[in-house]
Amino acid sequence: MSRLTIPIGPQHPLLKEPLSFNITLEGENVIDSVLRLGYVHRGIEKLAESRSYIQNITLFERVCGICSHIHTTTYCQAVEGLLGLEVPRRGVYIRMLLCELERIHSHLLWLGVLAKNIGLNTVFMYAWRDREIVLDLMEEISGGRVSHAINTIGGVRKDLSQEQIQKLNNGLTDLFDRVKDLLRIVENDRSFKARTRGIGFLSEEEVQRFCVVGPVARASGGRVDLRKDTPYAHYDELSFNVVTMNEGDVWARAMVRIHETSEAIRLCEQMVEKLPSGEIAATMKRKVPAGEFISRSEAPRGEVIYFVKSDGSQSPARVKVRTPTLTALITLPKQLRGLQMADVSAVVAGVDLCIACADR
Amino acid sequence: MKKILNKIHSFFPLLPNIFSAFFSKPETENYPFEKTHIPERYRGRVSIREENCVGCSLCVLDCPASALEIEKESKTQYRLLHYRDRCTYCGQCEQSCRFDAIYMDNDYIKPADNKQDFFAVLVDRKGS
Amino acid sequence: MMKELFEFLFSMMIFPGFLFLVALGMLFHWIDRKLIARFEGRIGPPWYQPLADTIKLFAKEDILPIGTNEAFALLLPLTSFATVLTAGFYIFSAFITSNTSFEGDFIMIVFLLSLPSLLFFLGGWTTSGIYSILGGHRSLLKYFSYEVLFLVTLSGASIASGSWSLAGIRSVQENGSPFVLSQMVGFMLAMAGLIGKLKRSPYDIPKAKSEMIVGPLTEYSGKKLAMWNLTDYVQTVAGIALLVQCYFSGLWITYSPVGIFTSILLMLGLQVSLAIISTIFTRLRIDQLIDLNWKIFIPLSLLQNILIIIL
Amino acid sequence: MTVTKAFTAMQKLSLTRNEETYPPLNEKQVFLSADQLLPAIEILQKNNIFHLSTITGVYQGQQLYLLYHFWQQEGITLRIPINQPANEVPTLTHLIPGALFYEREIAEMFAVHINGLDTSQKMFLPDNWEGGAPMRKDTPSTTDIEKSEHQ
Repeated sequence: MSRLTIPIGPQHPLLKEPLSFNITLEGENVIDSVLRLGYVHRGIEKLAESRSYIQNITLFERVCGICSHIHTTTYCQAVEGLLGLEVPRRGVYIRMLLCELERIHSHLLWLGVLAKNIGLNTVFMYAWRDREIVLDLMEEISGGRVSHAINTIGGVRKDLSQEQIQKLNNGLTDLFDRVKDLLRIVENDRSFKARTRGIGFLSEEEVQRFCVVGPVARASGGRVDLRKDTPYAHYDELSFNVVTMNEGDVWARAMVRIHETSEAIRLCEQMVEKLPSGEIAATMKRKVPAGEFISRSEAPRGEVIYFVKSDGSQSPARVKVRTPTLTALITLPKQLRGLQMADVSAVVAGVDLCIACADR
Repeated sequence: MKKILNKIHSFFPLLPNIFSAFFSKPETENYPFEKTHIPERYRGRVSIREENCVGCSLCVLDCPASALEIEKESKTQYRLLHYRDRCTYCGQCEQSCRFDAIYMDNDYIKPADNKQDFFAVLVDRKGS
Repeated sequence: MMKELFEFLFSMMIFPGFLFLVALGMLFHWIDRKLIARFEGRIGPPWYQPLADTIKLFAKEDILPIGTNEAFALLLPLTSFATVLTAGFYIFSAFITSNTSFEGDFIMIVFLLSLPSLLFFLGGWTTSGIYSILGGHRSLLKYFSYEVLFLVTLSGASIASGSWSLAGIRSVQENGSPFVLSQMVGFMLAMAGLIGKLKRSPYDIPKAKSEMIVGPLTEYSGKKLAMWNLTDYVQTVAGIALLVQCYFSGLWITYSPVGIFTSILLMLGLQVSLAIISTIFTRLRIDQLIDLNWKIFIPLSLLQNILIIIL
Repeated sequence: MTVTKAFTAMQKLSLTRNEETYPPLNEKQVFLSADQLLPAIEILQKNNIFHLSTITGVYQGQQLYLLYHFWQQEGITLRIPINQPANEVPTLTHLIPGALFYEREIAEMFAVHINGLDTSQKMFLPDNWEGGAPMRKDTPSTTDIEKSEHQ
């Protein structure tokens, strides 16, 4: 049988971001795939070295378009760790609140992309329609739909007002029902299952060997969630479940993410309820003492790790960003081998790629 | 009858959703013809309360996009400029200002087609 | 002599010919898009959207990849448009007059309606883009599964009526009852075949946007793409009208304006169900589709035909 | 727990030079030389530490270090100095396949030779990149190049 090499990307309707992906086909079956990154490499790590700690907050917000808040949170945690700064409890709670709202936003967006890629436009529209509620809430709280610019070293910039808490509660209650509805559809729809069951399989052992994190790992039975394992911020004060599945296929990833969305809504409700009073930010010194700090947090896609090295000046000596997409990308050629061309779209959507994150 | 309906429902879980969507108002905002809701904290145009500004240039120092520039002749004689095309509307200037002078108002800024519109003089105390 | 010529031209070009078919096709296309949009909670396009699209495409520059046979690339969409127009003309003439009917026109219409799919594949092959070729492969792979299904199922109607002409099939139903009552399964299978023919979801494999861009049509632009789109519009109404003729005849009074109106209402009903089907299903994988067609649908329709012959 | 065990087990391997002069890190760290990397990974894997978070290249003065961040409920970092002129570390991809992209990034950004890994195809940088290793301190930055071109 003749072989055909199909270029997927850097520009292709399957991918919303530039990633080059050469798939060798034999008939309809995928034999091999070659990845190439770097189309949106912006040199953020290098750029960070020449900018002050404060300017870098805005820079790291732009690592990713979807999980922008978690990046600034992780970065600020690292700098606060270097400074030895105690962040006021209320500030941390507002930070966590936005992290969880962002998780809801990211997972709903992902569900939409998956549904679109397997040709179920209706769920795509519904998921994005429901996502709009979260976006509006985030805009209400921070002033921006995507780049919230609410984090600052030492806390957050904007406080929550009583009126906003009311709006949050209403929105979250509404959203909870909608997510339940989406879960019902994904759980029961036969054509959805027919297109997502049994493809892109990763075993628990493979997840461990490939160092995969986040929902992809949890869908294969790996119990990794930094919010539970090494609680950062004040996650240890809140109760939530780590959702895991054992199937390890695209459908399991969808289920994990939707369950996580409802968990995140529950978390948000708890945070609003428990919201402590007091200051929202501590004042920072501009000079950061020399030292190194590793800050980890659980982004919607998994573990984000920031390594910040300070040499005692106004700008960091080195910032290393590792985003969760990079771990998922390594497994893609393995997941795709032997699949049909039609399944490529479902698998690629299933791991939730963010190329801008991976390239930095 | 109810059994049959349940059966159909479990086979095609999307059916009730599409009918309820069909008979309810569309979710799309018909933007140019409908006004969108702009929240209170929307980061719009960078504006200034001129009387509060003392020319400390903290905002210029912290601006991550170098969108703010200050032309200083002496302590009281300076010009604060804002380049809107460089601005990322992050609100850092508002955060950095200790005198409650620079702030972002709620106005949505329309795109401009000439260069002059990208350039705003926030404070002009030159020669005064 | 002049009057005859005028009537001939009128029926060819205006009603039920070219203009009527294109207008009805655009109307149905708009209804389809609007319905799907409303099912998804969107607003949907305004009524003139298909017309505006077509005008825009005709005004656009025509670009083809280097090395493409230009005459061939023009001829293919033109031929497929012509075939569906002919088929549509015969089907809609049967609504208003019995003059055009002849024994065997039913088979001819089914054949004419199946030609565009073949030309669709060739269209992908000529432009020699990588997605076009793969999309062409896919459309050919599924071509037989749904064409056979469509033909076998529809022949159930003609076997039951003992005639291979549209008029014959219709007259049997008018004297008895519509076939949709006696051949419910057949009607549903014919719908499945029609969905495959129209490349609609869940059978839209050759056009699968997420991996194939638009399949064979990837490299087409301008007038040629407009022609392919018009083929789709007219094919939709022609296919639906054929189903209405074969399964719903007798629900309206033949050869009267009210009858035509009623039949168009019936066609609208079918269009609505097509829209519902395409909103609630994902796109099937090619092996799933072929399994479904050859293992379930085609045996079912054969069984139905055998039952019709025996009873 | 496992991290503490591995940490004590690795003390046998570790080097002690530089440790005093090096700024503090908030997680456990072990100083190793490049040829002790593979034995150290074996110790880690024996103690059920499989998750390699990332590899960071960092300069302390003029000395380039590679930091291998591992994690199992808590973090542990292996710090490997890259000595000139050898300028190489062994690849981990046979033990940890997930290290592939991190190693390629190190190879491209710091021009460290990864022993046993094919890095002829570029992964992050453009194919026609000629600016050297962008994250190295001895590579002139592009702004410097631009400035010199202006002059």
